[in-house]
Amino acid sequence: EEVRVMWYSDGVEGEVMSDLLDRFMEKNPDIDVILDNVAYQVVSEQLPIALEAGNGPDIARVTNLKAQSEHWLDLTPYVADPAYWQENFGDKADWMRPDGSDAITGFMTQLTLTGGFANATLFEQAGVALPGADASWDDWVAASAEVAKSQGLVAAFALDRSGHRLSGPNVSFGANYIAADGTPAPIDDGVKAFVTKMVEWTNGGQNYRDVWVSAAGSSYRAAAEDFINAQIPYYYSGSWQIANLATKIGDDFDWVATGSPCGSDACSGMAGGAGLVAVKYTKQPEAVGRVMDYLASEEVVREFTERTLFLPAHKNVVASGGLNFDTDSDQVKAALSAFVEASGNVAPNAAALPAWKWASAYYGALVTRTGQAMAGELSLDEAFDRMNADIAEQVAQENQ
Amino acid sequence: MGRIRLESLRKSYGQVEVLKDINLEIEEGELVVFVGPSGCGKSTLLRQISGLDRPTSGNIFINENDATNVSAADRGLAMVFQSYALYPHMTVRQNLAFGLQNAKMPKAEMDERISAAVEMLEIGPLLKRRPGQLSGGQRQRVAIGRAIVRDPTAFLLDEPLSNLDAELRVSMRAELSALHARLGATMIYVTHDQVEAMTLADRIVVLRAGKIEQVAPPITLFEKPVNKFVAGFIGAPNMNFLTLDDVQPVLGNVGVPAGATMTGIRPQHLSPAETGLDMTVTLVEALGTETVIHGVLGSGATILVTVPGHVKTSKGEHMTLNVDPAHLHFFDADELRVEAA
Amino acid sequence: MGRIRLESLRKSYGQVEVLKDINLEIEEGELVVFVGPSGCGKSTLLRQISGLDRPTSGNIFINENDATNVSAADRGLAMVFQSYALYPHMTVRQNLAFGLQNAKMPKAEMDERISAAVEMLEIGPLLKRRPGQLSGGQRQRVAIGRAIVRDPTAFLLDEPLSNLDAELRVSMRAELSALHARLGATMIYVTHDQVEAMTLADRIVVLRAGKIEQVAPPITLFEKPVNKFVAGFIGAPNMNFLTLDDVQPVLGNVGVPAGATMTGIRPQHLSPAETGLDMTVTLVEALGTETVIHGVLGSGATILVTVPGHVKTSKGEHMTLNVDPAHLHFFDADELRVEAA
Amino acid sequence: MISNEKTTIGAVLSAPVRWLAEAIDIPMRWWQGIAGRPGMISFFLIPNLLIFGMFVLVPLFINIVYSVTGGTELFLSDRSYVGGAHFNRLLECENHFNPNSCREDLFWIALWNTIKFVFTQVSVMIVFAVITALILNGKIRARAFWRAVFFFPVLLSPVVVGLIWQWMLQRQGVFNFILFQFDAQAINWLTERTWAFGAAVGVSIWAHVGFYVLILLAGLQAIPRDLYEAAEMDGTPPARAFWRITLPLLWPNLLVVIVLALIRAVQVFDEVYVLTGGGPGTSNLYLTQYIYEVGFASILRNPGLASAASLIMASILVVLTLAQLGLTRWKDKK
Amino acid sequence: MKAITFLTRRRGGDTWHWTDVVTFAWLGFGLIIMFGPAIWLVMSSFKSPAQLAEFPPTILPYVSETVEVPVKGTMKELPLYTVTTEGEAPRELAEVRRVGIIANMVDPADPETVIKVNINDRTPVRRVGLALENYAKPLRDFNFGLYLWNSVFVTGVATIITLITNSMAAFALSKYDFRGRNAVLLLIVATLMIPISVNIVPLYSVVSSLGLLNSLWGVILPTVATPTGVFLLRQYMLTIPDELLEAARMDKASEWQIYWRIILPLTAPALAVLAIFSVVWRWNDFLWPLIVLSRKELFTLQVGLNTFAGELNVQWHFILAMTVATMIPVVLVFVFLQRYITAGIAGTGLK
Ligand SMILES: Nc1ncnc2c1ncn2[C@@H]1O[C@H](COP(=O)(O)OP(=O)(O)OP(=O)(O)O)[C@@H](O)[C@H]1O
Ligand SMILES: Nc1ncnc2c1ncn2[C@@H]1O[C@H](COP(=O)(O)OP(=O)(O)OP(=O)(O)O)[C@@H](O)[C@H]1O
Ligand SMILES: [Mg+2]
Ligand SMILES: [Mg+2]
Repeated sequence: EEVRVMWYSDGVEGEVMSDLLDRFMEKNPDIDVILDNVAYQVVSEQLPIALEAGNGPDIARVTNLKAQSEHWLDLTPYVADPAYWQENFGDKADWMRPDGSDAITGFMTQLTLTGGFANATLFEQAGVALPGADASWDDWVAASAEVAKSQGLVAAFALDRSGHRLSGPNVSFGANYIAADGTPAPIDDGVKAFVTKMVEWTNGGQNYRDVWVSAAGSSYRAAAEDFINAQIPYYYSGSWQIANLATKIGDDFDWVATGSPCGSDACSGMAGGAGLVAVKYTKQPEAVGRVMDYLASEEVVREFTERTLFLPAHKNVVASGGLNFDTDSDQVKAALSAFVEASGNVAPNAAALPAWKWASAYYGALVTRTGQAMAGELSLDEAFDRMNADIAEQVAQENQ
Repeated sequence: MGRIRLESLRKSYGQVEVLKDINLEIEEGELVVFVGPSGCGKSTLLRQISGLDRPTSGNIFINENDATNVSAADRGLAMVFQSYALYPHMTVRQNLAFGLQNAKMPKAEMDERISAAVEMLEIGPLLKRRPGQLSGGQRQRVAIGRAIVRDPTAFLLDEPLSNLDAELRVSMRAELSALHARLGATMIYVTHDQVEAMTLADRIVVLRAGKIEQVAPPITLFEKPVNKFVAGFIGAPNMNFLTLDDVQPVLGNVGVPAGATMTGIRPQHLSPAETGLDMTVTLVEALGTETVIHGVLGSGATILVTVPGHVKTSKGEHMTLNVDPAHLHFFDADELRVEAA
Repeated sequence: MGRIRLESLRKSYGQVEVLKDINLEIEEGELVVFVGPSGCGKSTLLRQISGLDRPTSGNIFINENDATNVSAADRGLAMVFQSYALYPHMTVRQNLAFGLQNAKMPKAEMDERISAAVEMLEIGPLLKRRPGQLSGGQRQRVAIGRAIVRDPTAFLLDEPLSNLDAELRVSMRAELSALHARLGATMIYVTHDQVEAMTLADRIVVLRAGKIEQVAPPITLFEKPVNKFVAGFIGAPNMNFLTLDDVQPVLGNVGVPAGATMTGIRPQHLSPAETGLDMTVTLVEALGTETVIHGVLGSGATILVTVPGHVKTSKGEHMTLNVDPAHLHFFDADELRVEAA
Repeated sequence: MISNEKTTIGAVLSAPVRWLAEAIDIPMRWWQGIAGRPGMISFFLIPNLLIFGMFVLVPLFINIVYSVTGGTELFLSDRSYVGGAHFNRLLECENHFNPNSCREDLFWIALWNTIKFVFTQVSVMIVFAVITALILNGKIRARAFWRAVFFFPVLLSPVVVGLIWQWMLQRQGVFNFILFQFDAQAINWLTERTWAFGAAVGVSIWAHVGFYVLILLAGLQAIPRDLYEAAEMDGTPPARAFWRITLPLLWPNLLVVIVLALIRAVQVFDEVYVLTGGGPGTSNLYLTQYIYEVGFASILRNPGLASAASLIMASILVVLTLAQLGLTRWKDKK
Repeated sequence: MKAITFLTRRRGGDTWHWTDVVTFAWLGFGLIIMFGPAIWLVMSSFKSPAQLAEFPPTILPYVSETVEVPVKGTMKELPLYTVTTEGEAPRELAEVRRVGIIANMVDPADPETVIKVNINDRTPVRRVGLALENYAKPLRDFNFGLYLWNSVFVTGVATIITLITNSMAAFALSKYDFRGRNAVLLLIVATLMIPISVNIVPLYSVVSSLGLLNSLWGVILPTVATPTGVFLLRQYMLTIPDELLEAARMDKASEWQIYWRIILPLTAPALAVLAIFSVVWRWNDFLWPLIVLSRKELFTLQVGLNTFAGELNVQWHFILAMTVATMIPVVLVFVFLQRYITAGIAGTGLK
């Protein structure tokens, strides 16, 4: 039997996966697992069309888990031990199944958490102390601005152009996206508070304009390169950058992961990640179940996590600790543990978002309109109005 | 194929009526020459016959079958285009071979035909060249070659020798004549060259402004042109047209036919004499074997005389000319021929 | 401009050497005609003079200035192309006006020049047409018009009248001649037409295979060709070349010059007589004003005779021909002319 | 002129093809005999029209259906009819010249941006392409090399194009480095509206001009040389020869260039998207990006809206092209 | 200098015509603006990821110099730096480790003495060097041969079909007069207008219902009916004199032969252009194959190449290297085909 896995890679995980599958096939000669390495774009843009048409691979690594959950296969009858799955992946299971269902559709290959990185060397050179663990956004921006000024840098900080990145801080300032009935709530004061700050910081030159202003719509832009080049002392991105920073910065400067700065209500980041799910349209669900069982097994998850430097999503792996990450960089190890630690700070409003169907609609509106406000095309009030309108259009369309 | 009959053929390009009611019958194996002033419709008529163009009205019969709507390829004619229309991307050899290949001719026969044509046209060294690398006359010869290799039953030749030198032209003319005799193919030949027309034609068709003026064997045309236009058009230099008054001195004993208002005398038929027309020489053109003398009569009418050899005369001198009355042509007020009584 | 001097001009296209060491001097205001067999290099030579092509070696002097590398536009000549090269997207009028507009000529003068040319060329009704809508001869006239409207100091005309009918050709020839006289412009004229060459030229340049064979005024060329090639090439029909044995009967009292191995007699210089060469007629071509009789001598040599008028003779009949010894040409073993003693 | 050497290589290579074509000729003649020339016309047209119909017309038709139905479903039968709702949504405006007053403000921003972009890019690019083609067609050495130089960017994928230019135009890129050498103020090429628009236009010209240069080069080759010779004899200055000889005779091919350039400019997307992401703000947001985001990129896709937008865009193009073609016909008639 | 004289030739012989000046200026400009980025691209494909991210970028790829120095008894590879402290001559030291803004460095000649240096006083010693790994790794891991074959197949077949069908249609549309001709033409031009990205979803359903998903034919067929090609060829064919066709008809050529023996050779320049375009397009096609092909054994190079683009990270060093590698075949095709865009000859057969 042939099982097709559609897989995209940000780093080395494709190779690791391929190794793991080779081992599986050695033990299970009756199943031929083929790893189709594709671009992320395929998963984000082409896979949905294929799924709509009732096509698709047998297993796929997907980030847009919730919105497409109707296409995932309920693995409960096909896995050896559903209880194991419930136990170890149960807390994230809602992220990838329709509301109200208790299906087992897959598991998270990795967890991500948004958070900041600081260029410790720059801070040191500027003689500015790194703000402490519960420093606020204002503290961080002020400190970074001082560094930037003394070191002649282009900006104090940068935050990836992404609704997901924006949402952690929003929640920290008290935002709640989800109305009581589960539909999108109107833009509230929490969002307004942080977005207003961001716009001010942009106008004031603290926020790195090039990331947010130089793009339109919901385009994603990262500022990692600028951080790597020591152009910005503080960078708010996420745990997935660790490996990237480690290879590209090398020994050029010291950097630390800082977790998420605090807002008025919390010091929350946003969780996220990619899940491996089985697709409903498969012809051989049993084989798929066996593959999934193998990949979800504790030792495989552990090895995968260690070799890819990802944050694990397996309850027992997390709980038992002792992960021996495959790196000899102390910075990386420190950063990883900083993120693990910060994962405890995720506020409930943020934690609810990955499993919320309208999150993407909300993110899109946030990015598009905040970007316009930063570029001076819309006033803040207009921007908030447009966000509400955009979200409403999406909801209306869905109900068509 | 062979017999071609055109019935009230008309052709207009938009507003311009180029052919006006052409009726003509061409016998199998006949060599017909079309002559006429530039732009009179000779090429257009050829295109109708070839099938490349469809007449606006009228019919074309080939061997008594209505061929008006038969495509060019199916009429099985060969044509030499006035503009040559050689295939620019093919070598001379390929140009010649193209039509034969279309007929799926065996290679050996093809080679034979091509070498025969090449020899006749003296284009042996050019076989590997492309049209762009040929001189004007060489291109024209290739164009002829392309038509003759095909041994068609009828040829349409549009000024095929116009860019050749006199020597080559004479030999080509002879070759075409021999070809015609050998193949018995019908030939329709357009030319501006009087000698070609006279020597080649079984019959000459004189066209003017899209109308046929006269169809006749060459000598008839020369000796009995039906009207002033044909008389003037055939023969080089042109016939002299003079009023009856002008020629009074030489009319002496000839009876002027009734209705005649004008006489025509060919320059070659005038000769210096004791008495006759008195001419003042205005220009002398020595052509080697003959001399053309331009002059004016007392009345102011211009006159041309051709005399054999090299004549010693010059501008301003006087000459007295006479003419054999048998060579006088008479035309009436409508410019139609009037037979001498 | 005016004087043109060519110094050891050579031109090769790849391997093919088309012009071989051409030396020629053309006086200001002179009308020089280039003649030669098809493909001998006439057009190529014209292109070198015009500046459209650069010679492979050698120099071109215009008014004693080395113009070898001067661009065509700066030489200020006008040219009639053998292929016409009319601008297909412009009307006839625009074709004519184009060169004048380039010279920023005032509109009034332009109109005047164009209407003069149009009248001369009889293309009045065609002014609004495009070249694609013209007949071959009409195109050629437009091509001539394009050159003459510019009143250049020198003209290069490549077979400008080849597609015109006899009548028009005569009048165009006269017009060109008049134009030449009026403008005093140097003219270089390529033609295959003997009459044109003889009547127009101040001097004729005879080319063969890229070499100049003779440069001389027409009558000299006709009467004293320097070699057999020139003798044969000038004059239509071709000169008869006969061995001394063949012409023995008519040599009678003429001293054969030393070294001569061959005689040449023009067909026009032979005439029926009581005694002389005995010829069997093989073909009679009646041209109206004259008759060309083809025949063979006893030795088997072919011979051509032109007699004025319409001669009643036919294939197989015998004729006896005589020739005025003054019209005999002699050539030696190298085909060079030998003067009669 | 094509050299002999090449012909022989070509002859060897094409021998089987030639044999095939000759073989085809036999049934073709037979068919021509039956169907006549009209039959041959359909023969020549049908293969293309079949594929064209299947893969262009049918999807186009489906697209039209999409534009009047809602939902994210793919199959027509699953989609609900919404009538003109998408069109209404797109076209609802208080003032069409002020995108902010429109319900779909981004659509209108994109539309006006596109119009501005098209006019600038197409006009500049065509001038550039014509000049380049003329120069490459002239008597220069190493012509193949120079052609490759100008054609090279066409070989690159839009992503790479965007990337290269981002590198050159970014804050610390080469351009600013050069400005720095001249003690000039650095320019934020990609974050200032005017510069960023200029950059987008420039980069898209850079990326595509080679394409048009090639078409024009082929067109220039089709102009008989002797016309230039005639023009030279007529004492025509080069510039005038260009306007009066080259341009009119190049016209059929220039028309291809204009139409294609127009269409591609309206469809501008990839490289500009990579370069500026549509920014700064929305100043480089063009219709295709809008359609792409609505129809694909946003997780809640709205294919119906995207189709409606694309149909509006296509109809604008059709009008523009018809105007173009009408112009030619008028020219032909003249 | 030789190259320059070779590349330069002037119009007016020895004098400078203004057109010469324009030509040289233009070509020079082209060389820098059009071609400069190509050089950067090739150079960049040899840079390590860290160097790619570097500001300000360098043209040439560099690698850092290292030395083997015994540290605490074991030999270690240490990076070399040039250190310039005030009042001292610059020297080359190896860095043992860096703590904050102070680097502990040693002189390779004297590895025992640790020198503390402010990090701003040192610059790495680098030499030009190639990160061949950018090429080696993908070529090793990546089923390059298979992808190459798929790409060649798709490109070759699609180009051939495109050339044949488009030229046939263009012939019909340019050289015959028939009713509906303008309608067909208009339809073709009009459909050019629909942006590909919009048609993709409907096209997907068509291809899917024809069962062409995950088949190379599914990639080939939808692309070959390009209206562009028909339009391009048709306009070019308009410039071929009709008289040549007439001559061929007199030569008893069938319509097919006129197409094949007369029209096609004379359209060679435009065909070459279309062939180049088709090859470039099909070779670089990305979006559509991405949709149709989801099995790796069918991937084309571009699709394969794209797997280096993740959600959060794009591995540019591999993408650039593979871009350069995959460009080579099209460059060769271009160089081969462009020569056919020479000397139009259609007009020379006529007087
Ligand atoms: N591009 C070329 N390549 C090779 N040979 C050429 C080329 N152009 C002309 N020739 C050859 O050069 C010779 C001279 O050509 P040219 O056109 O000057 O002849 P011409 O005297 O004008 O002949 P015609 O009276 O037939 O026009 C011819 O033999 C011709 O085949
Ligand atoms: N496409 C056209 N549109 C309008 N008029 C045309 C067209 N083609 C030819 N004519 C006109 O038709 C007339 C006849 O042309 P045709 O070519 O038959 O002349 P011709 O007798 O061959 O002349 P020539 O001896 O000069 O070649 C000419 O007056 C010409 O201008
Ligand atoms: Mg004609
Ligand atoms: Mg010539």
